[in-house]
Amino acid sequence: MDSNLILSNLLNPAILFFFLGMLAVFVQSDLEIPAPIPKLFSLYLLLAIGFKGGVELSKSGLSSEVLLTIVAAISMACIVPVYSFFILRWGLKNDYDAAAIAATYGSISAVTFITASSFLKELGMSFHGFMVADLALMESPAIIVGLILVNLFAANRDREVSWSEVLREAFLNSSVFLLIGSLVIGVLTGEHGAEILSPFTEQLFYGVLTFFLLDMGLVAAKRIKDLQKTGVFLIAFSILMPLFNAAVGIGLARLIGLETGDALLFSVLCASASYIAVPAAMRMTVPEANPSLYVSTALAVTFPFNIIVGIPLYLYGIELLWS
Amino acid sequence: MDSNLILSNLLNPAILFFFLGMLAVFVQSDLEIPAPIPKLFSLYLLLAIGFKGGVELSKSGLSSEVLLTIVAAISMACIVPVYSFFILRWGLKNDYDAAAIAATYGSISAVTFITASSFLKELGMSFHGFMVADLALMESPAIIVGLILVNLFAANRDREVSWSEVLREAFLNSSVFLLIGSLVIGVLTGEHGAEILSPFTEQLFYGVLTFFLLDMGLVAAKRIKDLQKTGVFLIAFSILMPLFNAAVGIGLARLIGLETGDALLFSVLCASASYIAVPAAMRMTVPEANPSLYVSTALAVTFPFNIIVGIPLYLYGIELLWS
Amino acid sequence: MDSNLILSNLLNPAILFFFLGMLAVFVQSDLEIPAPIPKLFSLYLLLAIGFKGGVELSKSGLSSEVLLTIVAAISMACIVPVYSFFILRWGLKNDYDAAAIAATYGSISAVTFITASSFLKELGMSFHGFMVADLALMESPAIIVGLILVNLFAANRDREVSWSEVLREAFLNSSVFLLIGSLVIGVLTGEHGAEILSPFTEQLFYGVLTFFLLDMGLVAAKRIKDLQKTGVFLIAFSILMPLFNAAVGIGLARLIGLETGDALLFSVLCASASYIAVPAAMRMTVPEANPSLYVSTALAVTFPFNIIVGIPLYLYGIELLWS
Amino acid sequence: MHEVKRIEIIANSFELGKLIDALEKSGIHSHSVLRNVAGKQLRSGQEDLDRTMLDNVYIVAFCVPDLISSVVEAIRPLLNRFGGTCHITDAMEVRSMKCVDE
Amino acid sequence: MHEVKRIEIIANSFELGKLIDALEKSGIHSHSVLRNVAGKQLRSGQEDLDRTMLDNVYIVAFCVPDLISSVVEAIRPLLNRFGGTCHITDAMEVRSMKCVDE
Amino acid sequence: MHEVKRIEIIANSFELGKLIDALEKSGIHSHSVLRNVAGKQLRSGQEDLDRTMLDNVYIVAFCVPDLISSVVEAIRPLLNRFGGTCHITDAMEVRSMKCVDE
Ligand SMILES: Nc1ncnc2c1ncn2[C@@H]1O[C@H](COP(=O)(O)O)[C@@H](O)[C@H]1O
Ligand SMILES: Nc1ncnc2c1ncn2[C@@H]1O[C@H](COP(=O)(O)O)[C@@H](O)[C@H]1O
Ligand SMILES: Nc1ncnc2c1ncn2[C@@H]1O[C@H](COP(=O)(O)O)[C@@H](O)[C@H]1O
Ligand code: NA
Ligand code: NA
Ligand code: NA
Repeated sequence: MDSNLILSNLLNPAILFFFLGMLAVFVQSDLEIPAPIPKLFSLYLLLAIGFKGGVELSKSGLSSEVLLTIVAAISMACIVPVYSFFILRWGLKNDYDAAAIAATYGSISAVTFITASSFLKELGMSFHGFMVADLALMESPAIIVGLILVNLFAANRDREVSWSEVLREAFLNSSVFLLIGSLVIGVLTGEHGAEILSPFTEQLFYGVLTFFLLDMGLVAAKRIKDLQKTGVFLIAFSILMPLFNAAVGIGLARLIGLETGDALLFSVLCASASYIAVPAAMRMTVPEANPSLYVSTALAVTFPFNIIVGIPLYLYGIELLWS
Repeated sequence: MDSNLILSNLLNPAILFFFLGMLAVFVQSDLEIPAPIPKLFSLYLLLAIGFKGGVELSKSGLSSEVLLTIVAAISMACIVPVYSFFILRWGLKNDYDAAAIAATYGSISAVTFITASSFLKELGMSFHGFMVADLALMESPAIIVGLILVNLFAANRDREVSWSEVLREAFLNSSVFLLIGSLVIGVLTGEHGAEILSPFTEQLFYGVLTFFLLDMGLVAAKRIKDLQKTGVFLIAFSILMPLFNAAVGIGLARLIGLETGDALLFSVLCASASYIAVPAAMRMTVPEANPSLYVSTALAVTFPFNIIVGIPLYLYGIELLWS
Repeated sequence: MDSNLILSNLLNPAILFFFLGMLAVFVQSDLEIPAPIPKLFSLYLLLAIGFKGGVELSKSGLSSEVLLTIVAAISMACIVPVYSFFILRWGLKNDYDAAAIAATYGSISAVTFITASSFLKELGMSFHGFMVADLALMESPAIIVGLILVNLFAANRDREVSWSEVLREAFLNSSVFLLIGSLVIGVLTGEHGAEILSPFTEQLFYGVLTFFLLDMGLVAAKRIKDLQKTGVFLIAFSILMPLFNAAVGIGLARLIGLETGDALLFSVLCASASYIAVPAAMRMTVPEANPSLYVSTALAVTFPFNIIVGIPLYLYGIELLWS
Repeated sequence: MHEVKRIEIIANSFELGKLIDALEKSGIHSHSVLRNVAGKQLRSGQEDLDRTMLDNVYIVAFCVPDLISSVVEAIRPLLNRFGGTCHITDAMEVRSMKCVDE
Repeated sequence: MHEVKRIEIIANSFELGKLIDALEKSGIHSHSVLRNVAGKQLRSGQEDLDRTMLDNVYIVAFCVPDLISSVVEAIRPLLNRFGGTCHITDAMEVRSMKCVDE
Repeated sequence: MHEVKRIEIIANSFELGKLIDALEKSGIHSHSVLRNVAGKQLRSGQEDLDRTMLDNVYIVAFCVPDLISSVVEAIRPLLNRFGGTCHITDAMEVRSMKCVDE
């Protein structure tokens, strides 16, 4: 069944367009999706997934399951960077890089989540709206934790951290803001809002995701050459850490009693790493760290690994455990 | 019923996304819709509303009602700037600013019109295609009237007005041109054209409007700080003048015998102020006027007032009068 | 029947928006579709037509008809530049210009193909997926042939042609790459892929084409003033050569035994000229040639001629011959 | 290498046409334009009118020193009326063979 | 025409706010910003972070020569901390009537 | 502050790769690129090929004065073959601590 799932994932247009983007870079085609088109696509995807999640949430309401999941989500977002930090510190011997990469892996990748959600849809499996709230809530904490780690452990240079700026960057950056805003609007307008907005948020969704993954393929492939400089340790880290985090996530999902679709999304959130919000925050707050390390690992290894192998693999594990 | 209408307007995804945009600015999120995406959206909305209006017009044909409405529309576009000018001149003691603001309020805001049309659609009310012709015809005259007012009343500096340029700017600026062009194409291709183009012009319409209002919220909120400098007089003007103009518009609509949907759109045209075409024309032809006055009032006060309170309020008035 | 077909083509929203774009330039409206929006549209159109073609191909499979068509397509792409070159050389007395223009006419215009395909759809006629493969395969050979012609016939300056660069430009430029890539993905994912991607690739298709033709109208009209410098010979060439090539194409289609829809697309491929890929390649590889000659003829004469008169005319011819 | 002058003009994009005409008339037939320039300046009460208004443009033109005085004469009235800035710098030009002699 | 200094700064766009503040504080109230600047530089290990990170910006400001030393003092710590470049050139300003005297 | 040279090149974007290579080879490892530059120039018969062709780019690189002659040698053949302009200006660099010594 595992290989079946992987195959059906691989024969997905969206995933194939991701490969096509990578191929374009390898054969040196001049294919590119010019700025700001990818930005438009990502705004659209965030708005659509947030709104959809909100509408679902307005139907199901809040339950103890929802609250438990949220607690679990925030806990993972805070704990993952801590243990990642100590592993990385040991492997890299550089506190700044370790903290920045740790923060990256504690946060999430919205596109990985969205790819997983459309994989579920294809398999005819459903998920609950509150998972989108988790997506929104897991993006920011790792930024704060990463910065605390730097302040505690790094050799003290003349660091004057502007916490107000950091908090704004963490909790009000455009993706978190748009996601939560759309979720709330979905909750407020409910079924009626969905009716008038769904031709836009539903029918284009898969197509825009496909186009966006084409671009992600281009971007990820361009990062691959950076991996020469990152070394074997970091490459291993960026595959093993997602696997480990996904396993922890699956365990937690089982404890909480999530359904299989929600469990997959939860494990994907744990396994994914941020390649936009956290890197931008780290570059601003920990300029001592080397951006090519945390961007390349998240983007050129963990992201492709998750959407190609990870998503079907985690689902396989979940189906084994739940059945 | 009034409060009901306002509430149902407020629980509209599009209006809520407008608020979300404003909120993003107030909390200093870095959310932005990068150029030229908003431009694409506005081209789309103009093309879609123009085409739709043209198709409707091809069905209904021209009647005396149509011609009367057009005469009323052009008259309002010419008279509003005149009385506005004298009020503003009295309040501002500056002929250039008075003329530029007067022109702004004599013209229209296509997005306000489109928001009203989608509000009607949600309530299950219809409107006629010729209202789109009014939209197109009411944009330009105020520019000419404003310039005539400057030439008649303002202290004569070495003004050499290039009328050919002014006329081109007034009647061939991109929004008027695209609107009229799409209208004509809608008339020419009729039902058959609508069939092949409607998946594009109908199904995306509300979604694009939502996205566009998100951007308008961002832009309007950024303008709000300018209002400190505009003074109480102008802020009062930019709420009371739309109310007055809407009332006149409703009266005219009643006289002509328009149906409720058309009457709402007509009153909205009278009440709205231009924040793109006219400001651009004024900056070019009346450089002595202060752009932050005419842009901020139209954008940060009148536009939000109309889409949030105005549209449902005018409809409430119309339903009272018509019933 | 001929005039009927032309009329039904002219009353097409997409064609009318093309005229609207031209009109905007003639009356000096400031209408423009800002970059990179047209690029987004062209990527979308290539992706959609490629994917659709691939899905069709996965249903029909490869047959001797398919292979014959492909051989015919590649032959035309190689032979057209050769005879065009000698005609142009005689008329222009400039080897560089002759080679560059010849390459332009040997290659194809994807938008002309796409416009023809949507014309077929409107008439309720179908075409086969393998025609999209022809589209992809006919773009590149002319670039190589053009360069060979220069090397054989032009006065030998210190030309060091980097063939690896030329080949990459010819076969891996973004439009060929995206087209073939989407075709292959369509073949791989078949019916299942079409189901999930078709709301995106089908429903928006005509609307995006309409918008794109509006932009093409703007671009083509801006080129028209260049025609003063090109001279009567080149203008005649850019109408007569497509007619001749279309006739040859129709003859070949008849020989192979293509159905009418496929025959139209084949003749359109033969008749159309490249105004993006080949000019970019020629500017790089034959900098001695004057770009305004090969861009203007392809864009301001041949493109409008084909989409307005050519497409219905070729179909008329085909229907006469096939019936 | 030859001594030339570098003219750089920053102005609202609606002036672009007029500015280019002025350059052309004073004998400068080559230039480059960068669009989407954001700006802020001090002139009382006027502020940058971001998206809702037209953006600024940045025009660069290199020319022979002799043309400068006629350019300044042609550009100054436009700046007076519509605003914008014009600055002139010395530069060295790497002449290429294809260059038209001015 | 008056002698002025041309300050040009290239830096990552996330520094933009801080750089403009620094300019303002040292008395430079007018400037222009060009966005979407791609760049490459030598500093060991750091590379350009194209789309996934924020782009570079190009800031140009013309000012009276007296302000230069205070500008340099205000800008240098930002460059030290976040990277970026700052260069100063001589230029002549075509003064227009509307200009505010500095 | 140190004296440096400012190299600015305007050329069609398809030459970008070759120009950057030329800069690199002559020892200039840092540069900035602005895209989407529109332009017009005089060269007979050739006109600007707006959207349908590739746009111009604007390359700026600051370097130590010694490198100038080797840069000019490397750039000139490219300009001869494909067109474009290259100009050199004097500038003062505000050195920041992180700067690599050239
Ligand atoms: N001293 C300056 N340095 C750089 N840019 C300036 C300066 N003064 C004005 N500008 C630019 O010129 C634009 C137009 O100025 P103005 O027309 O005077 O409002 C401003 O928005 C800025 O982009
Ligand atoms: N010598 C230079 N010439 C031109 N641009 C430069 C130079 N050095 C740095 N830059 C630009 O400044 C940006 C930021 O540099 P940095 O902050 O030092 O990484 C680079 O990406 C380049 O765009
Ligand atoms: N004198 C000049 N000043 C400013 N830009 C120029 C000048 N000459 C040429 N250019 C720019 O360089 C581009 C390429 O020129 P060329 O390759 O000679 O066709 C032109 O499109 C202009 O953008
Ligand atoms: Na994670
Ligand atoms: Na009005
Ligand atoms: Na052809």
